[in-house]
Amino acid sequence: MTLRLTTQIGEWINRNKHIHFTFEGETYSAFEGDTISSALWAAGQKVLGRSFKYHRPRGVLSFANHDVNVLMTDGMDTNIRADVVAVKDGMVLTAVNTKGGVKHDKNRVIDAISPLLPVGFYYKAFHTPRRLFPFWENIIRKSAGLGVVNVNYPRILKRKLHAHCDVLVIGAGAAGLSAAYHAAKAGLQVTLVDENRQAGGSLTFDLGGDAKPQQVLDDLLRKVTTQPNITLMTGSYAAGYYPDHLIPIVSDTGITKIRAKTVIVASGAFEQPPVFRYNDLPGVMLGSAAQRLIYRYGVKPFNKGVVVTANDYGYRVAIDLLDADTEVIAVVDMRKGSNASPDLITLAKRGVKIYAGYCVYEALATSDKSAVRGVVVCPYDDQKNVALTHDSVTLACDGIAMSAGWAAAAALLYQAGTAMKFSYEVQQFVPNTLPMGMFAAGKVNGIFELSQRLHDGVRAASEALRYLGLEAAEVAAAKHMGSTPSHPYPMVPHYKAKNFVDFDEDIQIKDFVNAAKEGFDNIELMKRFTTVGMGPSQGKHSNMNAIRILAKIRDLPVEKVGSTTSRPFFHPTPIGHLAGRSMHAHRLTPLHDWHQQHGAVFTDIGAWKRAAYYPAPGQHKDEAIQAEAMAVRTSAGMIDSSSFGKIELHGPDAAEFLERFFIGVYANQKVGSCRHVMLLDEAGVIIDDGVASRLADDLFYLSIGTTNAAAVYREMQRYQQMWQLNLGLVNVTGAFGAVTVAGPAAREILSTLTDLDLTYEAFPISRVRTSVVAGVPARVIRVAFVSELSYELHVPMLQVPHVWQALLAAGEKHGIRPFGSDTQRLLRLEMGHMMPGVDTDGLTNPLEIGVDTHKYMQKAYFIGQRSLAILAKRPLRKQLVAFMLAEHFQGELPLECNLVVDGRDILGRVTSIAYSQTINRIIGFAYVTPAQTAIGSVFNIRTDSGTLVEATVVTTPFFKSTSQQATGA
Amino acid sequence: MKLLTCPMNGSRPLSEFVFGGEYRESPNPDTCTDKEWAAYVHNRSGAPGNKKEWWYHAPSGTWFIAERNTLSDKVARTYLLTDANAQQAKPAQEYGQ
Amino acid sequence: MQASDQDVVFQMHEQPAIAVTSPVALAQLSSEAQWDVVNGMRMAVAFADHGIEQARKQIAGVVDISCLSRFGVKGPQAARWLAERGVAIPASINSWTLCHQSSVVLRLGSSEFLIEDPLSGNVCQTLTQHSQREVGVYFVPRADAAFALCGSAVMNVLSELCPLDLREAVMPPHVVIMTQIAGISATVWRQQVNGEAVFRVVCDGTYGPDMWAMLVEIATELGGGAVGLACCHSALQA
Amino acid sequence: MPLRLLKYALSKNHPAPRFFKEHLVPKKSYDVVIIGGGGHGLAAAYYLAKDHGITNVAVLEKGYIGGGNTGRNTTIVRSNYLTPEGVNFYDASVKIYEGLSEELDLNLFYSTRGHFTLAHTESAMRTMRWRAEVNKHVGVESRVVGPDEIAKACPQLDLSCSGHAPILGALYHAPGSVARHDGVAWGYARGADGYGAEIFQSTEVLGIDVKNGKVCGVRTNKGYIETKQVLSAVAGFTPRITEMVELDTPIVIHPLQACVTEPMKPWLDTILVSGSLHVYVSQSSRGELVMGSSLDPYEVHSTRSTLDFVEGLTSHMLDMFPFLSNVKVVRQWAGMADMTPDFAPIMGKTPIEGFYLDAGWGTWGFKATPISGKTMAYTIANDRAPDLIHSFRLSRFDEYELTGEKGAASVGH
Repeated sequence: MTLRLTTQIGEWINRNKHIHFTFEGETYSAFEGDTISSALWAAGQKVLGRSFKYHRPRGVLSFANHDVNVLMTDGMDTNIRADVVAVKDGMVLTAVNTKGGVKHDKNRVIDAISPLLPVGFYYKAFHTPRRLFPFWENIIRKSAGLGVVNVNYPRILKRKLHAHCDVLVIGAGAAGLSAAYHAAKAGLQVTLVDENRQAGGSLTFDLGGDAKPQQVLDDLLRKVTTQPNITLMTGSYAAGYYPDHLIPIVSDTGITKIRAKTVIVASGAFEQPPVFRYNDLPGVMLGSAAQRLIYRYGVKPFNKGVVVTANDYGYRVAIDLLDADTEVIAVVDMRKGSNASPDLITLAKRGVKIYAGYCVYEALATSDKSAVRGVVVCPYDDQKNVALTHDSVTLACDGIAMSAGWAAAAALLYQAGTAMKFSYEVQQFVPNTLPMGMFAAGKVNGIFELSQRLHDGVRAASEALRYLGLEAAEVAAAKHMGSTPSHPYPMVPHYKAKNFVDFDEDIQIKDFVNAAKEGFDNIELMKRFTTVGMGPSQGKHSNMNAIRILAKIRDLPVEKVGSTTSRPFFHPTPIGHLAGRSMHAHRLTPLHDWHQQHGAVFTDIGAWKRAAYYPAPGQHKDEAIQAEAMAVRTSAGMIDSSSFGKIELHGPDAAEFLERFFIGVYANQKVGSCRHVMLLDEAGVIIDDGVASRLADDLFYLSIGTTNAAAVYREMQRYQQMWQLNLGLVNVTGAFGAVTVAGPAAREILSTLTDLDLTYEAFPISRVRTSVVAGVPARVIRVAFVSELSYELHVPMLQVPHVWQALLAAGEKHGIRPFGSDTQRLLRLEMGHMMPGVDTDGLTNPLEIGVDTHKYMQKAYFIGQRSLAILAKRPLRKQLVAFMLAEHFQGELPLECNLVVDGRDILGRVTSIAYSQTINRIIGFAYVTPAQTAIGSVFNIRTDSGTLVEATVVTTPFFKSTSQQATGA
Repeated sequence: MKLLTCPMNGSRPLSEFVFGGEYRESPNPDTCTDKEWAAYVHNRSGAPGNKKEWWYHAPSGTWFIAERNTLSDKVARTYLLTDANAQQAKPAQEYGQ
Repeated sequence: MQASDQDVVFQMHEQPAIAVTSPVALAQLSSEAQWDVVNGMRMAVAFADHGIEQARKQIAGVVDISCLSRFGVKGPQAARWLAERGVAIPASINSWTLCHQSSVVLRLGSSEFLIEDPLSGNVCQTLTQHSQREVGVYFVPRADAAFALCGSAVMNVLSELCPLDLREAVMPPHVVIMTQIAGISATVWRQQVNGEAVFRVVCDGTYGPDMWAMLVEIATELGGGAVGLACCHSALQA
Repeated sequence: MPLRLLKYALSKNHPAPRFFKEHLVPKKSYDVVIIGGGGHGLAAAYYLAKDHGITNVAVLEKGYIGGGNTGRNTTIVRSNYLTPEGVNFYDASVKIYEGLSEELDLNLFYSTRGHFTLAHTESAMRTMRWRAEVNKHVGVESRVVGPDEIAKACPQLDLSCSGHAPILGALYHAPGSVARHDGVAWGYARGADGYGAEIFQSTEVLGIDVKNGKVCGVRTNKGYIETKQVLSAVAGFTPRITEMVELDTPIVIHPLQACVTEPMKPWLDTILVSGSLHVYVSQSSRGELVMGSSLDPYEVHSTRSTLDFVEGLTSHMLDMFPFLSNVKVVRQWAGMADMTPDFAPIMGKTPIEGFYLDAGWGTWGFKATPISGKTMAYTIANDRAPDLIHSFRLSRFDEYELTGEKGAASVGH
């Protein structure tokens, strides 16, 4: 049995293109342009899904993505919105959340026992006895949820673009089209978006047997499409509103993040279902859904039906049904007495019986509850909200179209902070105070009549123009005339319930009543307790009715009940769209490919990728590190230190700046010498440390750790803003690279590449020299961080590979080898140097790592000084010490962050620990209580497995090079 | 994304900025009590209202002051600390979002 | 000590004697590019045959022009110092101008300047050779990754990577924008090179490989892609 | 189908009576006034009555109960903190939570899932070990696990995180759980109401009267209330209340955002947190993925949503679970968090006699609900804070005695 109609004017399907697909194992044919639902409906398949909770059969309701009656999976993708997703050839579809298929879903038994599952039932059971809850939870989790996620679904790239416009018009219906055109005519850049595949909104389906809407549409479309400064985006929805008019527009292909100067919201209204028993049967649908089926897809909603209405709109629906060869046996008008609908006579002429002041008391289901077999109508007292069932009439039919009213599609207006008010003229929330630069037009603004909607678009456009400071005539706001489009309370009680308000969550009128009786009589509490509006359609078809019900329960006017907060997204939005392209920017030194080619294992430090160590094939990390370290101790090693933070301080006040910024003393620092710098915060906590080399009276060259370099430089800039000293800060981190050559052979190797006098006398520790190395200008810094004899060569970044290669060649006969940042950690440990961030944490102050602060406290000021003075008066809680494990220690090696314990007391923790092959001992740093800091005192470290290991406090450095190495004498 | 106007670079999305916390005058470290200093270091005026704040425009390395209402999240004006006494905030440059 | 230091400071900014490799090269090693040394920098000069690259240029071409000489200086006296050496100073902050009809002078904020020579230019070299340090004039050594983006879809590439409105209608012709491209701090301006509009993007060289990869990835999706310097050599001659 | 459900469905007083009575106008005076009808305030009211027999109590809620951060968090409960004082405190909370459904006779869906804090860097691994060792020391089940054990618990997780941030290991915390956050507030409300405490919704505090350093009354939009003891339990709004009594604190407000997907059949059984990727995620009993990230980077007293948040979070989610490309985010929201300099709460007495603080809850408030209620009740009843919360006292900042939680700052929630 097919419900496909003959060709309709302006239909969205291409009847020359046939498509075949399967649903629940059966093959169906469709036309190109059909949605999955329209194709199935045309084929007479009406059970398209099962409901979330009771697994009731469901079909087309809004047919506009305002409900999730119909969710499908194609095996790959899930929760496919079949009402709006175009059917593709070869699709293999099934409904989600069924047990044994949509037709004979075994879970339908839940519907039968639904009285046992009242609202919030899960709060009231399953928790005693406690031990059984996991069992029940498992059942509940499995029965909840919609589709099954395919964990093999590929990661899809969706592009996210930025765009800008003067006016963003949301909704390409009558009001939106008219607004866009008038704004564009005035010369503005306009972007017009609509979630439907074609523009036009209700002009494409709300005809009521009248040709005018289509003429209006053709005219507007012609104007809009010929206007060069209008960008029309169809199949694209505005997903949410974000501050300063940022609105993401979502389409199949990705997201366009539009930053608009002004926004005109013409998003229309959602038709709301009247509530009566079995209003969820397949075949019971909204009037607008029936019209969409007819005019967009040439599909008959049903063969013989009843229209239940509470406004004039339902009469238009009835006419459209008649024009679609559908037998309309009755229009049931919930409004008392006669009404002014111009279509009344037409319908009567065409043999449609009008039941004025009647309601649909219930829809009658076929035996398998999968379709409508009839409807019971009876007089309705809409004051008392009772159905007078003694005069009920039963009419046989296979479908019901419902038109009881609307709710503003005001999500974005709410999100933007619009104050809404309830208008009794239209029985709808409408904008009262709009935020700057935002305007509303059309149904969302409470304007329903077509010519008024067109006019309202013009008004909104001219207001937008004036907001942007352009000339535009004042246009009077339209005012709704005639009968209200929405019924104040289209909800018919029924002692047997199953009268659904929220179709996503299977929520009935009684659920609200019960929730209120249990104290959840605040709209937000009611939402949370009943879960109304919390399903995937986010209350599009249910929030307004929920508000009306609560208002009635509490005997309050609707506006006093208020509404729940609107949040993004307007439609659920795919994670892949929101994520967009994966962008992970790293900083790489010019030696990165060399490191790669030599098997380096990389580690992320800040934004940088650094070589951590270079394992030979099959070599274990520790072996590699030990081997690299041994090279430094016995001959020479070299490391790419290009990621160090490097900052130049130029100017007369350079030393003064350092004096204030860091803990140390620099005023009297000799040109050509290096001093340690340590940065504290105002609380006296250690932030970072490094080395300041004085290149001239008015030039310091600062090198600091990779991790915090950016942050430290930022702070330097901030304090310079405050201090306004006479100097310039130049961040040369990216301009200069550094290579460190270290080890007993370092001097000899370097001497082959430079004329610089490297003798101890000429170039002792903690000195800086500027020279030329391997033909490259270099700043040579001699610091004893990893070895007493080591040289940091700071050279222009792009010259680093040249210098590196030169050192490799020069060092070849000494067996020089590269070492990585992990090896550097071991080397500096052997040298007894602590590392901020490793041996300190977010609260460590200099006193706790044994810095002698006295000489610094004499300074006029430095950051953190005042707090240090306070801390100095307080007893130390912990202190960092160097320790060794017993000689030839065997057994479980303690690890960094194992605790130093004494029975139940935590005394501290290990911050660094490693085996030093050089001295054949296990060495490290640990925090202990001040009582245990004396050299030779012993403390216990507890390993992962819980065994206690004795450690002895020792002096540093752990490794003392022969004086020969240091002096080179 | 919210927009913020850097006095040097004009109006930019917030992602280009780093929040530097409230702009605060420290008590005189030489004369204030320990308690006063501890309060300066740790306490903040957390109540909603108009605040002077540090903001940093990362791409250009510009620190500046923003007068922002922490309730409405609206920025009244932004200026360089050195222009703090300027009656009017520096206008944004000709190019800006 | 001081003297030698003065020397080195200027040397640090001098065009290196030894050929360096483009900071972007890391991201190009895998491609079958032709390599050459241009202006003392070893770099990929062609990625595909001329016809293909020409086609890419029409749609969305990404060119590595890191090899152009650059000179940076900042400080309260920087503008005066440059002017004294005959360098044209952009009138307003965050704008650029041409110097000797060829070199680009960018004003970054109010008191920092970046000068870029075309291949044939020598402004940077001259400035470098006379860069004695003085108070209020602070030299900013550069190791930038520099790109030229051209083609009809260039806005499409940039609109994914940058939230700003870079449309010609909105962006004044001589404005310099310090913003983020793909989350990386970068300096952006639009320039007419031999009558064709190209977008210029300059960022820290250590970010160069990732910036290149991202630009080329998107350009390629749109039908464009990597274009070698050889393909627009003329364009970069003054 | 449990019997009680049948009984409930068929029982005469179906539906059940109100969870809590509706009071419109407060009495002239109360022994204790609790500002804030969230989980913490209601729990405090409950334990004041249950543990200390103090029932002449008013709970004042500006909006509706549980409408603040109680109803906005991502419902994770755990105790794997860094400092012994922190671990002990949250462990006590977990212990109460485990029996709370029974105690309140309300199913809070307290679901113990196991909690993995993923480490992508060596330094993160160090922090994990640090936390594990401290946890073990005070008897909380936490340990450092390797990638294979993570894979066993969550086979869907891409351990390489799409190659961007390979997972080196994790801190596994067996007691990690999720619960129905609203239910916690409702259950405590019903409990407190049952003991006689009075709950006032839509009741806003306009001022607090202090005379010679002592609290004497509270001004509200429903009239004046005399009282000598006031508890502020309004995390997210604390500075507005402390301003009323001119009390300086380090607290600043930062929004904390979260989002939730469409329901899907269960596949994620554990709770996953990644500090470096700023992601925490679990699957609710309804089947939604509940996801959160780190705090917004600047101070603002607003629950507005931002696009950056959801863009960043989703891209990191895809790094971890590439197959989620087409799973849809339904809703995003935000709460306002009291942030303190040392990432620990501020609890107990204040320099103002009779004014007690339950604040500074940052991103950890929900998991502490029962124990904070219990300890604040004790503090009010005895005008003395129990040892369990000594290290959270306000005066620690004057004394430079900050707690050590900051050491683990990289891993929140």
